Amino acid sequence: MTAAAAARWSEGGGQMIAEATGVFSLTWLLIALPLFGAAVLLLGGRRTNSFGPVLATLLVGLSFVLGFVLFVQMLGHSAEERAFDQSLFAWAPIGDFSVDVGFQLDPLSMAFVLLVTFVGGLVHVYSLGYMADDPDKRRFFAYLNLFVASMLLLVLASSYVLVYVGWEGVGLASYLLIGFWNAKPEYATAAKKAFVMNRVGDIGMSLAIMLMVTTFGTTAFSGVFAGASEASSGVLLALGLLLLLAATGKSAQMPLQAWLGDAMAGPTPVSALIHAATMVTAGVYLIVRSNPIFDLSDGARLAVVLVGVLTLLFGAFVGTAKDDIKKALAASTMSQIGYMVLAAGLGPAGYAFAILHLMTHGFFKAGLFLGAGSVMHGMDDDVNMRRYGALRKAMPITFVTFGAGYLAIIGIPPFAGFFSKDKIIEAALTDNIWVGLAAILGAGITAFYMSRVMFMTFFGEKRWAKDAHPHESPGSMTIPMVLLAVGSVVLGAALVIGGRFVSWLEPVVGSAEEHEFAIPPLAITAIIVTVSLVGVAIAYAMYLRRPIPLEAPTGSVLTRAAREDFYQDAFNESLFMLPGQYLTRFLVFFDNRVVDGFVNGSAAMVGGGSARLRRWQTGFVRSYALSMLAGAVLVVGALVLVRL
Amino acid sequence: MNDFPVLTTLGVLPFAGALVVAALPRGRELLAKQIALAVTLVMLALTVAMALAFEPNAAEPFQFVEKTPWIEQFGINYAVGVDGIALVLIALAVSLAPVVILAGWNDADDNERHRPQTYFALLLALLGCIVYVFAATDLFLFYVAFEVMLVPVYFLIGMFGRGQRTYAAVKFLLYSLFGGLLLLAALIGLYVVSVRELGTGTFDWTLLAGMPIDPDTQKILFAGFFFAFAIKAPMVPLHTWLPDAAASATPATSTLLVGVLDKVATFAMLRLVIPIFPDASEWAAPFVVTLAVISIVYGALVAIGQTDMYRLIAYTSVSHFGFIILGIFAFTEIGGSGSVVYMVAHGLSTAALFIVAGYLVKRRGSSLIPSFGGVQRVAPILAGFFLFAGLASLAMPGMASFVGELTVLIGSYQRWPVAAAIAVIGIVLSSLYVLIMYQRVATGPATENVKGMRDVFPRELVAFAPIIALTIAVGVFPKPVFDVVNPAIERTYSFLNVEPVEPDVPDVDALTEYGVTEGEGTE
Amino acid sequence: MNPENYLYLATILFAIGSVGVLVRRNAIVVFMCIELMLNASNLAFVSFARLNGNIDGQVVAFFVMVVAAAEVVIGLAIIVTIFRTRRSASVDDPNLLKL
Amino acid sequence: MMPHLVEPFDTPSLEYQLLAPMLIVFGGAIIGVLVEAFAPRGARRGIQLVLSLLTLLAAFVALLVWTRPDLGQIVASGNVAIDGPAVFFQGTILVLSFMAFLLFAEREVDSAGDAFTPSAATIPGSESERELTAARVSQTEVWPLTLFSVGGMMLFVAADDLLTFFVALEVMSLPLYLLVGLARRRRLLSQEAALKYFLLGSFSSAFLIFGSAFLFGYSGSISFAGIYDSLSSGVELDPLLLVGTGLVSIGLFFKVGAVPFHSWVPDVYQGAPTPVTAFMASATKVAAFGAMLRLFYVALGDYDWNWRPMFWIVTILTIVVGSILAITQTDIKRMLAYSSVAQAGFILIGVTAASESGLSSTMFYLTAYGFATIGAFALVTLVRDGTAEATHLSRWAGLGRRSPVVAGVLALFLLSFAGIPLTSGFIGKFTVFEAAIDGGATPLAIVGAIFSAVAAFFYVRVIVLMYFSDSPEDAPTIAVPSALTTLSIAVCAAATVALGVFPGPVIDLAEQAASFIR
Amino acid sequence: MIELLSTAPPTSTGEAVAFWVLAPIAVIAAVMILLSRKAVHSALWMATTMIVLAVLFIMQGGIFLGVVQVVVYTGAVMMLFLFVLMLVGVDASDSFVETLRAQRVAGILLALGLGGMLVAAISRAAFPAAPGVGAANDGAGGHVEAIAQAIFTRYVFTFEVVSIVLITAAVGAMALTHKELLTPRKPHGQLSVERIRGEHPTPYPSPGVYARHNAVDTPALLPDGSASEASVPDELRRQGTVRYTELEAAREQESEGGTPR
Repeated sequence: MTAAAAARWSEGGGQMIAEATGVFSLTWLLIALPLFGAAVLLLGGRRTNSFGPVLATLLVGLSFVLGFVLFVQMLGHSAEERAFDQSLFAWAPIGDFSVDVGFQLDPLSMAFVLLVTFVGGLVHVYSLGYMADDPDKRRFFAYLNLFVASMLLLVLASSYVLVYVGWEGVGLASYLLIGFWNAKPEYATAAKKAFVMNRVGDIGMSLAIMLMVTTFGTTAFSGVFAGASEASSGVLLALGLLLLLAATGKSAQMPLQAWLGDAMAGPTPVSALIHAATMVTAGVYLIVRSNPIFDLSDGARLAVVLVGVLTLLFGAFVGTAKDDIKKALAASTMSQIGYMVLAAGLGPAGYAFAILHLMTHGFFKAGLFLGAGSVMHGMDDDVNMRRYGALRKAMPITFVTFGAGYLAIIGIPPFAGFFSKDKIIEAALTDNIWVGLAAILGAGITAFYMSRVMFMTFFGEKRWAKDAHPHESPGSMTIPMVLLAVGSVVLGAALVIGGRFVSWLEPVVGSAEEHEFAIPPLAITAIIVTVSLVGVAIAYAMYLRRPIPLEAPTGSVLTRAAREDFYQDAFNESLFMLPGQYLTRFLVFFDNRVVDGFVNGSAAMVGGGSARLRRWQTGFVRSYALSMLAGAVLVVGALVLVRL
Repeated sequence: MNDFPVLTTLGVLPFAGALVVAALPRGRELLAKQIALAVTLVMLALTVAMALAFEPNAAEPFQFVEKTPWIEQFGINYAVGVDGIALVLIALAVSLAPVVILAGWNDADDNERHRPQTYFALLLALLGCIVYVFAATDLFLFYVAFEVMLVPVYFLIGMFGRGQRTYAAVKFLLYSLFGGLLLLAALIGLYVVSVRELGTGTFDWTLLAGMPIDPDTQKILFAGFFFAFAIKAPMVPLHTWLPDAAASATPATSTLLVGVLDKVATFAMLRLVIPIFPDASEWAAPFVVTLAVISIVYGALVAIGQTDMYRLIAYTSVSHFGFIILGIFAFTEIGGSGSVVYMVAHGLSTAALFIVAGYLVKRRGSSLIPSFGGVQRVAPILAGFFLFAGLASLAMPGMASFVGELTVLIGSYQRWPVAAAIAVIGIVLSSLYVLIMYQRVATGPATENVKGMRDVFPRELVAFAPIIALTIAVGVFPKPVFDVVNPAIERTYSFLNVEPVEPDVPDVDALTEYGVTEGEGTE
Repeated sequence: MNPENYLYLATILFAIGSVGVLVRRNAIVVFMCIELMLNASNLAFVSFARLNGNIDGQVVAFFVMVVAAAEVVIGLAIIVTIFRTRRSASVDDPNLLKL
Repeated sequence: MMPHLVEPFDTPSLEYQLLAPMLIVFGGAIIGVLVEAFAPRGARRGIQLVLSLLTLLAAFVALLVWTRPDLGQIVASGNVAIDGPAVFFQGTILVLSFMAFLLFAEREVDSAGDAFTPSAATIPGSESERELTAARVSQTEVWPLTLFSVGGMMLFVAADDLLTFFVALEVMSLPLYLLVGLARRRRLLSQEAALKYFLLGSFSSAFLIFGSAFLFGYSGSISFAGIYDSLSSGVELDPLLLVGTGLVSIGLFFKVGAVPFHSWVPDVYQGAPTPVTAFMASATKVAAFGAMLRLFYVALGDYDWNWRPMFWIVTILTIVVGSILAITQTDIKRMLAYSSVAQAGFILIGVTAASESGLSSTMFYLTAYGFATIGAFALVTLVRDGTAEATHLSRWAGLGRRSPVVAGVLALFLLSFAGIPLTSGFIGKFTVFEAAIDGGATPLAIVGAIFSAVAAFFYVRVIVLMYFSDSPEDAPTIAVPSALTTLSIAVCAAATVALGVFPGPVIDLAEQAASFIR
Repeated sequence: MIELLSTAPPTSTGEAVAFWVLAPIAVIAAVMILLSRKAVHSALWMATTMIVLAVLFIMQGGIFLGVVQVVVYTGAVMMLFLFVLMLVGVDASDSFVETLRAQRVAGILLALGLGGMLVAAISRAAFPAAPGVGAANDGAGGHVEAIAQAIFTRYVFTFEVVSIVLITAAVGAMALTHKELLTPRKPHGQLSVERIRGEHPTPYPSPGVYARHNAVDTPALLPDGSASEASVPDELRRQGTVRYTELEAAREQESEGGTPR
């Protein structure tokens, strides 16, 4: 299989990818529109307060429309001719090396363009309502536009350097949006944490780029992939691991998962768009995009699988213990991305399913978050599910849309999540039975904690705070939720039945030869659904049948650990932060006292020497004569000694 | 254009301006400022014209050359000319000059001892020295400018600084003189070698570059040159003058000092050290690269621990200079060109940081980070500028520093993979020092400290806008800079004997052999 | 006897003179010791003149005497001036200029 | 008279044109003495001033007209060599002396008159001193005495045998011993300085003449050429040559103020009347170095491998000790004195190079240094506390604001001492380092470079005080000098800048002149 | 040195005897200069040394020099020394307590070191022969003639210059010691007339009354503690040798003011 994948590229990248012409030459506009919006809103200042948010929304909408037009155009081409390359200008030409600002529009990026612009547009619309009363609304929309632009740049880039640009851009937007309400110090801290952990991941990206240039002399996809098969296995393994490191940072995979929970500090639309639907999936995109490299390195793929499995279980366990609705959803995001990463690690057998799950997840998780936002909107920004309950009456639309998302995520047929997750677990089982079993276990836990969220929020008794008056959200918020809910319901079926999506992506990621597994697919599906239902049942028993205390019970050791994210922060703190702080403090001391102290010390020494020497100048003429006589002995001695 | 002595005009104009400004009587402060600004704007126009007339791919190394005998007994000429690197750095200096003058418009007004006239005269004089340092193609002229430059900076810090200004000024001067005098010794040594090698002694770069020097002499002379530039750059452990100087100087001074003047060192490494001492440069490269990496990590770590904004910025510069030197001593075209772009980027980002910090300090009267908090609440545009400056410093894509940092890292990885891999840690540390400072200063609820703080004035806005524009322009479209710099870098490295770096898998069609060490890049 | 002995004598006198400059406090005695050193030099000149068979040494000695006489005049004048101000001829007393 | 006596007695012929500069100076001085004897008291000062300046001018003109730096000639039966270095140094001495004489004549800065005591014979603080002061009497003997000293210096740099060498040294020194003790203010210090200078000076001359005896013993000749000729004659007498060289050099090291023969420098420079200090620090140093160069380059020319190690030691000691000691000084005159010690070390670097470029670089350095020194000391006379000079450094605080011109010009001189480019000091350092490295004395250049930075510290400290510190409450007054001092300072400042920016002509001259004849 | 002795040219026995008698005298006299408490004694020992040296000059053919040594040095210079000694107090004797630490030990050691090196150098030098100055004298027709010829031909310029030294000495001594009078000295008659016509016809108070000393140069103290100008002779006042207590205080102040601290 590896040879096949490599062959596609090594036969000459240029042949497959056509110069972008016609309507495809407008690819750059996809990015430019929201970027323009961000620039106008940021530079325009208060003058744009009135129309800014709407303009931003419109621009993203335009971007979506353009994306859709391109998509339709692309459908008009045969499967092999759906990749277009647009080179705008040479960015950093140095000798033989050059980085061009160029875009590559192919089925994979097309899928992302549609997801990003569509969900992004919906979130913009939603935010019009959600942020209506915020004085800094304009800035918020500017950041959102900036994010959309960066995300589009990330997925449309035709070289790793440009991917890196988008990669950092979304990181910046994420930082700005998480810290949007940074008047709260912990929100500011959360934003910083997210950025810094992402930067740790970026080490991988940087090093990968450096290694690519050294190895291939370029970072353009075409060049790198074409040369991949000629590179040594060591380089490929290294590249794979480095890209994985980058992906773990951006996609909150282990070991760089800790920022995502805190990132919920941002306004909920942000959580929906960035920390659920799009940005956090960039890592998956990166791995899938780099498939020619991963195809050639079993070791790298194994690492990817391991990260995916660990994270999906980790996120799932954490999700069971969270009372904060957004944090529970965040844990779930982490877990779901774990699935995608797992799938991506399976190689050609899983790439398409990873992206498929990414798409469906984008819809249902965004829907869930927007629903959560709607709930919070109605509950005066309270996020503690223990003070919710029985909201289905108060917020019917929210309930229904949230419910659709819920069913999709736990994989109930025929909701979207069922199709995508089912495929991943199947592929995993085919690859390795234990990986598959872990994935099934994850599905069960997912069902449990998502049911818990559902039950605690919409069912049971009212546990509201005294002055809470839950109400349904305005149309600008509910309409996007409805649209997303529709997607959660139908997208899976629409994409999977007939293998449409898989074949759509095939030119990019290749395809795996069918692999027969001992158990027929239908049985597997049955098992998965059963396990999920068991999870729902347990949740039902625990959270619907029993009253939910307002204060969280102490719980078992495991619960407490999960509630604390398995002490990830304590771990990071004791392993990195504290030693880092000590090191910093020590170095500051070292710098002041030792390095600078040496300098000042030498100066003081000269001064001291001066003071000491000065005492020889006693003022007594006889002492001076003595020193002259000593000098005479010295001078004559020196002359005589030379001749000895 | 070719006959017009544009470089001399550029160099002399600020000195003339300085004399005029200094001669203005008390009470004509505003006129002094206006003249200073006008002079810098004229210089900017000249520089733009020069840049437009510059031929990047010309055969001769220098353009706009002027040469007149000066001290013939020692073969010293008044010789100026620019290559791509010098052009870019002069452009940087000249672009920043009006910005800092505008940004520091009132910095000298409340000084009880000295007149603003003196301040602006010194700034202009400094600018003149900077132009000469970059334009000199005669090593003696270079040295003269290199040393004379100390005088205005010394007075700028000592007369118009704050806090421990005297200590800082003296420390700066002595540190620099110490290096400078050793440089002088080495320069004379070089001259003596030139007498022996060429028959007549000379300080002419075109004759000295590539001159055969026996390896041992080369090493000694290299040491003299490098030591001076390592102090100036500044490299750990010779950096401690910088935080003190930056903490005491006015933002305008710091900007010119750190943003432009210290580039002289890295510029000289490219212009002088490598072409004249190629063998010694290769010999010392591992050592230099090690020091550079130490500077990167050490500077960043110490920056994280600072409580004074100015000191913090100074330490970030230590870290950034590490990158620049790493790029230079990578001996790859990518690293070299990258380092020049990095110099420009660092000039811009440091200027941004110092200027915004100056705005903040001016309002608050303190440069201590803990004495701020929640600035974003009361002065959102100012906070935005601050964040922008911080992002420019941490090499956010789309900004100039990203171009420099990425290319430096790529270029140095080609030759020194381990060093480059360690240097990458710098990108995490840079995000830490920038964001921690931003968090403490700008975020959180508005504290008592910043209540009533005014947002930026129009003048401050106008001063800062060009930096934003340039930072983004170079970040988005650095090609013009590369086009100008590349030939010069190529020429610089052509003096070396290092093997050119070729991609392991260069061309799909011409693949014959490749080999990459197992596990490379996993550090 | 060896004519070099005159040189040894000159050296010894010179050394004694130099010790005198260092250990005596009376300015006049110190000055005398310097004269002794000059005399020792003269002896050396005369002895070398003899050893070299060259009259120049004696001529130099003659000039040295003349110069020394002038020097004595000036030196004593200075000492007298100091004495009038300080009422002391000790070279240790004037030590306001130091460090 | 026995008849046979007359016959071999050839009338010696003197080359009057070449000796004219010296003869004019000596003649002017003798006329000055006669003026002292016969002119009425009131007229003396005016006559002496005009006479002295005219004498120097005439001597300089004679030097320009009758001598050429590129043609050397041994004159006066071999006693004197008028060659390039001699002419160069004589010219330098004349110019520097002229500048110093302008300071001698200054009567505006001190309300009581010039820098000299009205009568050295009166006792400090006595009634008669007060009377004489009130009568504005002045000790006009300083003029002829100084002219004698100038003549001695001119002869010193041209002396071509050991005898003339010694005599010239004494002609130069004896008036100086006297001049040092003639200060108007703080006469106790002045007299003490005179005593110290005199005792130590004669002590050092004793060494010099004893060493000369050994050199004579070695070669059988007292002429430098004779000594040089005998250098190759064999090793039997080499020990004499060695100790002779050593002892003679002690006298010279003393005069230039090299460590460890420097202890008199700070005391004497501080105690002497400041114009005399300026004169000594510049012209005397030029003369002493000129003589040193001639002795070591002419008489001991091919012998440098023997004396150079000793010079290395002394040079390094001088630079190090001078620079370090200056750091903790609190009196500006003492500080400048130690600075002159350190500068002597830098000049010694050039001497140690033992080459033609060493010679020319030393010549240039001395010229540059001489001007800056006179200028610096001239400025010291302007800052006054009531009547006396305010020499304590703390009194100089904040001067930059109160008197920007004085502070600025002093800063220029200090920067020149520190060796900042575009000042003469830089070119001077440049040339001596060049000579040293070219002559294989690279370590000396490196030591010189490092300690230049140390030395810069104390120069900079004065600038710090003047510009960065606040004035004391009872700030000293800054006297407005007459045209004489102003001219002197202006010329020195102009020379410092000109030699820094366009040193070419002077370097050219020095290089042309840089060849001794034997 | 021993083996060199054999090669060195011998001198006459008479000279050897004279040398071995005179040299110790010279050395002892020189040492005694150092060891005499009284400066006058030192001066006498100095004269002794000089006379011995004069003899040694003559023994080596320097007859003219020997005579000059006796006349100029022993005669004139030493007299000058003695004269000044008388002026500053002939009875004054030095204390032999060394106040400077290690001065004596260090001084003697260094002098020994220098002397040792010089002696070693002389002993290592191999003199070919000692022709004596006879030949040179003969060339000029006699000893004094030879010297005269040297001085007035070869060294005539230097000889002329030496005169400058002498003039300097004369002018210098005058400058330091001679005090010009601004007004002519008044005759005694005029003084007494002035006295009687002045405000103070009665005798002036005696010097030293109530003061710390009763010497003639110490003014009497008036009831308010200030010094009475009138109690000391005019001449002393003019010379400035009056011991004013205030004056001394003023002097101290001045000297402190000039001390760098």
